[in-house]
Amino acid sequence: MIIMGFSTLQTFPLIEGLTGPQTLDVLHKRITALGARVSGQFVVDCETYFSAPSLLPGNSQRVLNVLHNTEEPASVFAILEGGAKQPVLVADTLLDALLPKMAVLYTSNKKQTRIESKGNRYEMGDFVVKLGSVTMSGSFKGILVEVCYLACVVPALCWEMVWEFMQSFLGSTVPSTLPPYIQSRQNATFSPTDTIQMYLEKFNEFRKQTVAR
Amino acid sequence: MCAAISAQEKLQAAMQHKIVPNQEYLLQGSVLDSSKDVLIHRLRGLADNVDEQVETFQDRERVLTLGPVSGQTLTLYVRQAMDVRPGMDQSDTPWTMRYIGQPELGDKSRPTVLRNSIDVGCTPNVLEFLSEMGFKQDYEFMCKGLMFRKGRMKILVYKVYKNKTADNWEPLSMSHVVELSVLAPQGHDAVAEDVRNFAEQLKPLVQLEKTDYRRL
Amino acid sequence: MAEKTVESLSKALDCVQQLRTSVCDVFRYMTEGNSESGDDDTQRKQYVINLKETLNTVTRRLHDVEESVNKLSVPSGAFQLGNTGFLSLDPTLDMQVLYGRLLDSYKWTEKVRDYSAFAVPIWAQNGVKRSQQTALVRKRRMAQTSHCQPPQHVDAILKTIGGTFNGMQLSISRPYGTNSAVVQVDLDHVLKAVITFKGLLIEWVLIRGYDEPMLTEDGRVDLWTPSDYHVFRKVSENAQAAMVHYYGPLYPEFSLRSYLTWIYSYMKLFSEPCVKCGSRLLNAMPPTWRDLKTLQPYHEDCKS
Amino acid sequence: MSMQREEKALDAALDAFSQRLNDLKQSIGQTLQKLEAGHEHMSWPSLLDSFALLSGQLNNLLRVLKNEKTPLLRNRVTLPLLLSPERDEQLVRLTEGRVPAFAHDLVPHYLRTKHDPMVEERLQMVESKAASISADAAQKQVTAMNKVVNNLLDTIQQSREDWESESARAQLSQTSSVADTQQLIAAIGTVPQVNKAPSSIKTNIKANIQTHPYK
Repeated sequence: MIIMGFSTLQTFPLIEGLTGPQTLDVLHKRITALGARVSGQFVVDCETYFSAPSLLPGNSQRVLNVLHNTEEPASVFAILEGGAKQPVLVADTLLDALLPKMAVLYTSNKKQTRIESKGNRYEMGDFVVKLGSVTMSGSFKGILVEVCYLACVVPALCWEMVWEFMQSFLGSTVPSTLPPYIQSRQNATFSPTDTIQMYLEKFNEFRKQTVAR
Repeated sequence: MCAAISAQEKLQAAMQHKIVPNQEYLLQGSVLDSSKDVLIHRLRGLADNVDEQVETFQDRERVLTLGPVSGQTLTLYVRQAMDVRPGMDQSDTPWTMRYIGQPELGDKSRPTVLRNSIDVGCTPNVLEFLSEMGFKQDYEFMCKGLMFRKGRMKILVYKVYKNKTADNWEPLSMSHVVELSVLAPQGHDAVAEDVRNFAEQLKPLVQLEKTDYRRL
Repeated sequence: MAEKTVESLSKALDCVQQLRTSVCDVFRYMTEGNSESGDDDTQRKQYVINLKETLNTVTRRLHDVEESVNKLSVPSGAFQLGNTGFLSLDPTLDMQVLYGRLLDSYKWTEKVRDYSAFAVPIWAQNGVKRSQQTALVRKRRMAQTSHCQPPQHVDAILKTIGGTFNGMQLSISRPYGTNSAVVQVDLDHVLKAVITFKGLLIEWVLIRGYDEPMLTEDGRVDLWTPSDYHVFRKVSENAQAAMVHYYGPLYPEFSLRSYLTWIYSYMKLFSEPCVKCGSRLLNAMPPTWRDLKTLQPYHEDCKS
Repeated sequence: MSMQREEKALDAALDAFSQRLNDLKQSIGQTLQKLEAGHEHMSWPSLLDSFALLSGQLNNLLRVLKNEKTPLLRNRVTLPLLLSPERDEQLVRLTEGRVPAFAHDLVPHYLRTKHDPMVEERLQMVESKAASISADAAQKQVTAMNKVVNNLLDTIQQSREDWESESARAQLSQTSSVADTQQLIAAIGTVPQVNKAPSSIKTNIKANIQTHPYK
């Protein structure tokens, strides 16, 4: 598997009195002023499938999340929630062709559960920044900022530096500790599945938000 | 500025334009172990990989089923390559899960069986993942044999092994399976004719036919 | 021989000069004519006698010239540079120029040779005395072996030195013969380095990221492909500069130990702040320079 | 009137004829090109195809020639009216650059109705030789020839029968077994699932009824 640096992900609250696109624009100006340049677009999307009620013993339910990341164009990530473990399967893109075959066993309501983060991708030195606007079933939900440091694969080794970088354009919104997901594995080698798991975590948070702007 | 297109949308577009090779044209048969070498010899002459060493393979295949719900089940064939190629770690060997659709026999005029086939390469934790999803293993077997190519056609000659205990594999029957198949996008029926013609050349050594599964 | 020729040549030239003056005298005498007025016979006679006298001088001088020319040895044929002379006979037009140029360059090199021959004794007299020269003469002779050491010896030294750094692994291979060891250095999860040795002398060094491949596709150690990451390309540059700094053929073990200690100081590349500006990042880069004496981290722009 | 009709028929016949000839010419051109340009990658079957095409077109041509409606061309005379050594651009164009001028040295070749004198001479020789044999002797030779050919045919047929019975016997020695095939294919499990195929509408309703954890 290709290792691609260390990524961290955080939400960015809307700036008082500004809309989502306006807030993104402010961020865009800040980061380009620092010297970053736009290097294209990115999308991370997530489709969710639910196991049929009688499929598993004891009427327990599994939630199958299927995620794509433009950073890993040849892979599809499947994360299963609801069980004791939360396994991640990385497969090639034909997995998307397989999913309709289990339509009765794992069902999805595409219009209501599809969520994605989409926006500009910036590069500056060995840093990659992705400013994503999160939409669920077409409506704007918030802003997700992914910051990736390509040259280091162990979070514990470079977190302080990445934090310094994030502060330079995200200001005080940057939490001073590592994201909870990374904290438990900060000395392990980071991989793209870790990035995708953090996205799923954030997506789930957005889904739980009762008030959608 | 071009918008980033998600991978899923790309695949959907590809499916709509019928360029994803997910249709398998298939003929099956068997050859007695005693005549296997004759067949191999003939295939070496007919197939494309004349100059190179014939490719060998050894796969362990597990058959997993999910369901039934409302009478519907899903069967997946999880394949693990057991032959470690030089320079490769066992953990690097590819795993695939395969979906095989309802085979269509068609009438006499159709030269081969046609079935939907989706091969998905994936990480080695696929068994654990599927079992978390609710899949149950039905049975498993081992295939060991040779692979030939002829244009887009794939010819497999392999022995099937079954196990009673964990690592005690025993050969099944005194024959090798012979499989002739082409994976093609939807609507490429012309390749079926190629498959039939090739099968004709192997007669009378092997009778490659459309298997009628209902009669098995 | 040559001196003699030059002597007789200059003599001959002198004679020619004298001949010319005497001829000039004759003409001058004739243009002046008989200035005395009147047609005194004795005067006229005197004039003719004087003219005869000058003409005689001319004849004498001419005789001298002929004599000295005869003394000169006949030059031995045309001036030629061995077989290259045939170049001038080449019928193709653009080749003919070549011979002329060849002669020019021949002359040039000859001159250079002469000048250097002159220069050598002059410089030998007033040698610039470089400070170490006299002191090091003996030691240098001893040290000449540091680039050529038995592989077992090199391995042993690398192993003992390498063992003293916690978290840094060295692995030695010799894909290019026994005298040049290629050492792969793994510095924790921070970086990897390839160091090429000749004996115990470091010849080349390249730094790459922890997740970057160290082998080429055919399985050899990749000595040349630079890192994809900006930060490691910079560190590579600095490591090459430090390689020159720590170069010490007299005490190879000492210089090797110093160099590895310097590389080891990159252990906290991503976490230590720059001692000058106090921050970790400058232009999206961590402090990529380590002071050669104190080993303290500096940003590229803060180090001066 | 009949003259006119005849004229018309002739025109039609010539048209048909030249069209066939053109086809043939083109195919020959293509075959030559194939041989010159692509002989490295050319397969034997494709060469055979080209030859089959040529022979088909040749047959077409002969059919037109022998057609009842075609007036007898041999009754016609072609006669060069004007010979000129000058280059004739129109002629060059018509002949695709093959004939630059309708000149004395070329015309006899192009309008020749007889064989080459050398060929004619040889034909003459063979014919005279044939004529020198008496009818009886010829008959004898024919019978002898027939006898030999028949013998040969018998021998070939005999050996063919032998060979076929042999290969039939080879077929008897089994190389594959239907029972094994069935057992093996059943074992590798491409047996389709029992599928009662519930209508998709029904399942969709089910999906909607289901309580959604995120709503």
